[in-house]
Amino acid sequence: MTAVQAAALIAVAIGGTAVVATKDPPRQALVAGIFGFALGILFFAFQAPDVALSEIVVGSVALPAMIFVAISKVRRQAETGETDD
Amino acid sequence: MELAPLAVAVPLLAAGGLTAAGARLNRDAAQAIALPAALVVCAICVALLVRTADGLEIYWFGGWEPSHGMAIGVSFAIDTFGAGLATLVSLLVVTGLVLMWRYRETDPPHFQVLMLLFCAGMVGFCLSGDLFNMFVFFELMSIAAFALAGFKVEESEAIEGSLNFAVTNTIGSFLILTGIGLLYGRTGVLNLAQIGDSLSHGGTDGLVIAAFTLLASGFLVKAAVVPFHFWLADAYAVAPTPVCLVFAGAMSELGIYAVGRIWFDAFAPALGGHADELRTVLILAGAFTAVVGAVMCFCQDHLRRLLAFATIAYVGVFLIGLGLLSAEGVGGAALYIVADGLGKASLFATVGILQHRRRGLSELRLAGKGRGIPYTGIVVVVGALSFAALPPFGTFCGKALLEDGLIKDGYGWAIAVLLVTSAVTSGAVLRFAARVFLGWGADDPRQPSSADETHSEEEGDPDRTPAVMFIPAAMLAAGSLALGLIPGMVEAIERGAQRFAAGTDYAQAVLHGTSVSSLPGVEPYTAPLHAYLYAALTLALAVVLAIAGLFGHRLRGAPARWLARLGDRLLTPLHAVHSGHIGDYVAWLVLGVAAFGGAFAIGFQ
Amino acid sequence: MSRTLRTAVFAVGGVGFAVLLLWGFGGLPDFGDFTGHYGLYLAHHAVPQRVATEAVGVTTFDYRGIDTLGEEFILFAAAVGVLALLRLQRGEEGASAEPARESPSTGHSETLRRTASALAAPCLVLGLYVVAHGHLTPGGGFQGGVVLMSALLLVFLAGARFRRRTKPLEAMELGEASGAAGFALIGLGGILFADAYLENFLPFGDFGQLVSGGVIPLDNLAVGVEVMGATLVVLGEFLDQRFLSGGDA
Amino acid sequence: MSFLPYAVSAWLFLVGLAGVVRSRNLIHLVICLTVIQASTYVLLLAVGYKTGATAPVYADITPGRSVTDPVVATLTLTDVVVEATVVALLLALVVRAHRRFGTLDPDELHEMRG
Repeated sequence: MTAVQAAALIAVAIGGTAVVATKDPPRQALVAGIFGFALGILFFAFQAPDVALSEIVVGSVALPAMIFVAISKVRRQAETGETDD
Repeated sequence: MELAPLAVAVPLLAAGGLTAAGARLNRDAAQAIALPAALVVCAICVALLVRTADGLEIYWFGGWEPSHGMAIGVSFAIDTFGAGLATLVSLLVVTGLVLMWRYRETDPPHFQVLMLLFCAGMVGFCLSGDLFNMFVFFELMSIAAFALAGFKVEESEAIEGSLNFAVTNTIGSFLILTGIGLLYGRTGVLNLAQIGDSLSHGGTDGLVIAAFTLLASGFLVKAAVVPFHFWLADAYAVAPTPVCLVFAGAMSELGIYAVGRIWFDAFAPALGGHADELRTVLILAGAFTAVVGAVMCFCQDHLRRLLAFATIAYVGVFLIGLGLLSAEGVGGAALYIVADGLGKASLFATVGILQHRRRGLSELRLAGKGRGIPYTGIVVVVGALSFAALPPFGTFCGKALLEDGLIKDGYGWAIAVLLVTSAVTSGAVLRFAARVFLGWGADDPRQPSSADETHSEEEGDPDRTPAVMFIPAAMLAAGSLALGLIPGMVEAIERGAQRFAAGTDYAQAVLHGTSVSSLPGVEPYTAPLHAYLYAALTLALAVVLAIAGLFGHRLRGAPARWLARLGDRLLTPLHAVHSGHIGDYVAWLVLGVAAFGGAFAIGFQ
Repeated sequence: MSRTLRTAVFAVGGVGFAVLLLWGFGGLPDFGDFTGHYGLYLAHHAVPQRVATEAVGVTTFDYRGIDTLGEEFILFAAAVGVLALLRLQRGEEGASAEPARESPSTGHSETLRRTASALAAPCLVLGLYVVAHGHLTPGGGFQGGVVLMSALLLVFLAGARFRRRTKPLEAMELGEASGAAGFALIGLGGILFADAYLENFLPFGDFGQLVSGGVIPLDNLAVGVEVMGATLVVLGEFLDQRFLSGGDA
Repeated sequence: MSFLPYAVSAWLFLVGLAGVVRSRNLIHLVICLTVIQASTYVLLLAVGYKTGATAPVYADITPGRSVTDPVVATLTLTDVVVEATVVALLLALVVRAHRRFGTLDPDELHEMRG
């Protein structure tokens, strides 16, 4: 195992723990983005560039974007007091 | 003709086409495309069933035939069971789409598109012979199912039910994927037959056991075996009727089928020596599931939850059948699955009719309100008798065969579980039929369940039962009856079971293109006398339970009070466990995986 | 169950589950010592058999094409599912909640709009490049599709306005559907012009060229269009079509 | 040392599960699911890695060289797509749940259900 791989693995383990430990969703989305990026680096180190690219576009672009828009939608609902009942 | 790939390509293409046409389609046009597509799938599955009567049909995608005994591409490896289950699935999807004709206007093509994708996922799952490919189709069916379960977005339970469904089942898929990772690390291959071949050269170590535990647990989450079952009642209680029909009739059973498939094709060559231990674990798990499901079923007031718990109970029965790992057990379970699937689907359809006509789902609140719709009541009673496995229902033949298998392998005690499960579920349905359609026991002082204010699902006049609702319900019930009357049915199923359980033969056919060897012939089957005796006993017990459920509250005196208190004490924790809290469900799921893992570890080492 | 009890149940199960996982993982070959024949076979035969330089792409779209077809339809199902689940909200909000929101483009500063429009074009080119070279270099329809989605999102961010009649969301749905169906149709071409579903039926071309690898570039294109459409549909749906409906929200 | 990738994979699975079980917010719960899914990526790719090998891209290497397994890469690619779709669908359900119940806390959600 190379040093890069070991470092990336440890970063991923810490990152995953941090994602779970972050309770506040907007901040968590940000941490999840960083976690996705760390995974991408790890996959480059594992010689899987296809997956690394995918993980970076999904994990650190599409996923946080989706979470942010969902959070903002929930906020808007809460502000305007829109509920179905 | 290349039929096998079309069984998935047709619904996928139809789904794509429907979405592309999009908002330009109204409901009728969307139905006019979706229904023929589903019918084509159904016809293809029937053709495959006929073609696989005496052997296997292997289809390699992309024309990648194996090279020197190594699978390069992905194959469909179709046997009688795979094709038969696919036929059941597509038949129920067709029925669901027919019911959809009366469904309230939603933005049209989406429901049909999801239904077609759901169908493609399930059919592909039944036919596939490659572990990862099975996972892909499993995910396709799951994703479509999550969306379909939440389709009635205007109802509050629908959201929570499908959320619980989605989270637990997603964790189930992660378990499967981890199992695949383990197997790939060991064998380096993904084709089921090849995995079996490769595993047989190694020993039984932690990796094999962990992989089997993870895969089996993942599939049993979908099958809803206790303690993975919590999501099922939540999801089935809220899904629209046409969807529920398919869920209850076929989706849960696919999980049981998958466990059998991976055992016989991939694991039996390596773990076959430990079949006895596996048998014990599966039969115990099945018996536990059956009892919990049956008891919970009897306690429900919400009609859909009642049927949902009946579904869980029967999953337990089927797991007992599969657990026998013999031609009788597996064959009996298979016949039982098909007959019971039709019967249950019919019952869900009748509940849909009640919802349409009387705007309610609570048995107590509906008491006596079904007097004006006697024909629906008759269908419900037929469904109850199918639960009771009375001759000549298909369920009777399946159960008789299963009982033979149990006696032969020394699990005679499990017959009592089968009997009680049938009697309790049948009693629950008889009770609901008598209360709703005859008005018996209408003076029950208990509080009706809260989840009763329901929007009508269907458009149209609530004073009339639309033909597109009643005819499918009646036909499904009739199908469950007819299945037991087809001559040669039991023998054909037994042959199919022998083929399903003959893993090495399968591997040779898949990897080397040899034609399968012919199996020993099956003697003509006649149900033994005791099977009739058990059936009579079941019916009697069911009637007693139904009467007790209807009029039990009128009993006075110390023994009655004592019984009521005992019942409460036993049932309160059971109810409390079914909390509806997603965190609880996941905690139980993890505990269940650990328990299965522990049991297999002790058994297989 | 109370929170404590739940945690306790999970703790017991979790310990057992951890032991199971580690026991299983202990049987895996040491990291770096994997000797799977199947992957090796595919890695060595992809180039001669399919005249493409990227073995992962060939595996994804040719050897195990049916998996990828299923995967595309999973994405498709999710997009349709999100549309279906959020559909009522669309109708309700159109009537009730409109005044509560400001118009989408007025909220953005001029700088943001400039940056977005400056980034959009390179992003678009990059996306197209990644899609087109899926059979030659890492990347392909999926990765490129997400980049293309970002490019279009930037175009909307930049404040592009549409004529009242244009409905970008519908166009996106059409895009995702035709992308997914396109892949399935290419597969059908295998039955019509070759022997099996998803079998290659085009000439392979020259090694390393943009047009090589048989149907794989076409598959990549279909997937790219599908992914772009599906992700935009999902994001647009969450945003109440704020960006996608452009000027006339 | 050679067990590290597998240990990380197991760790991610467990941490994610713990997050799901103890979550007080449905959006948080959904993101925890992505951590579990990351565990499967790490496992699959670690399984297919070979020491000293390069990615199976023949544009810049000579055909004879040792390469990593293309199959695990394909499997993980599918897996990544599945992740994105599951998250999208779950978030849609969460948004609906919030609209219906006005809360994202699973505890309050199930109290409302009674």
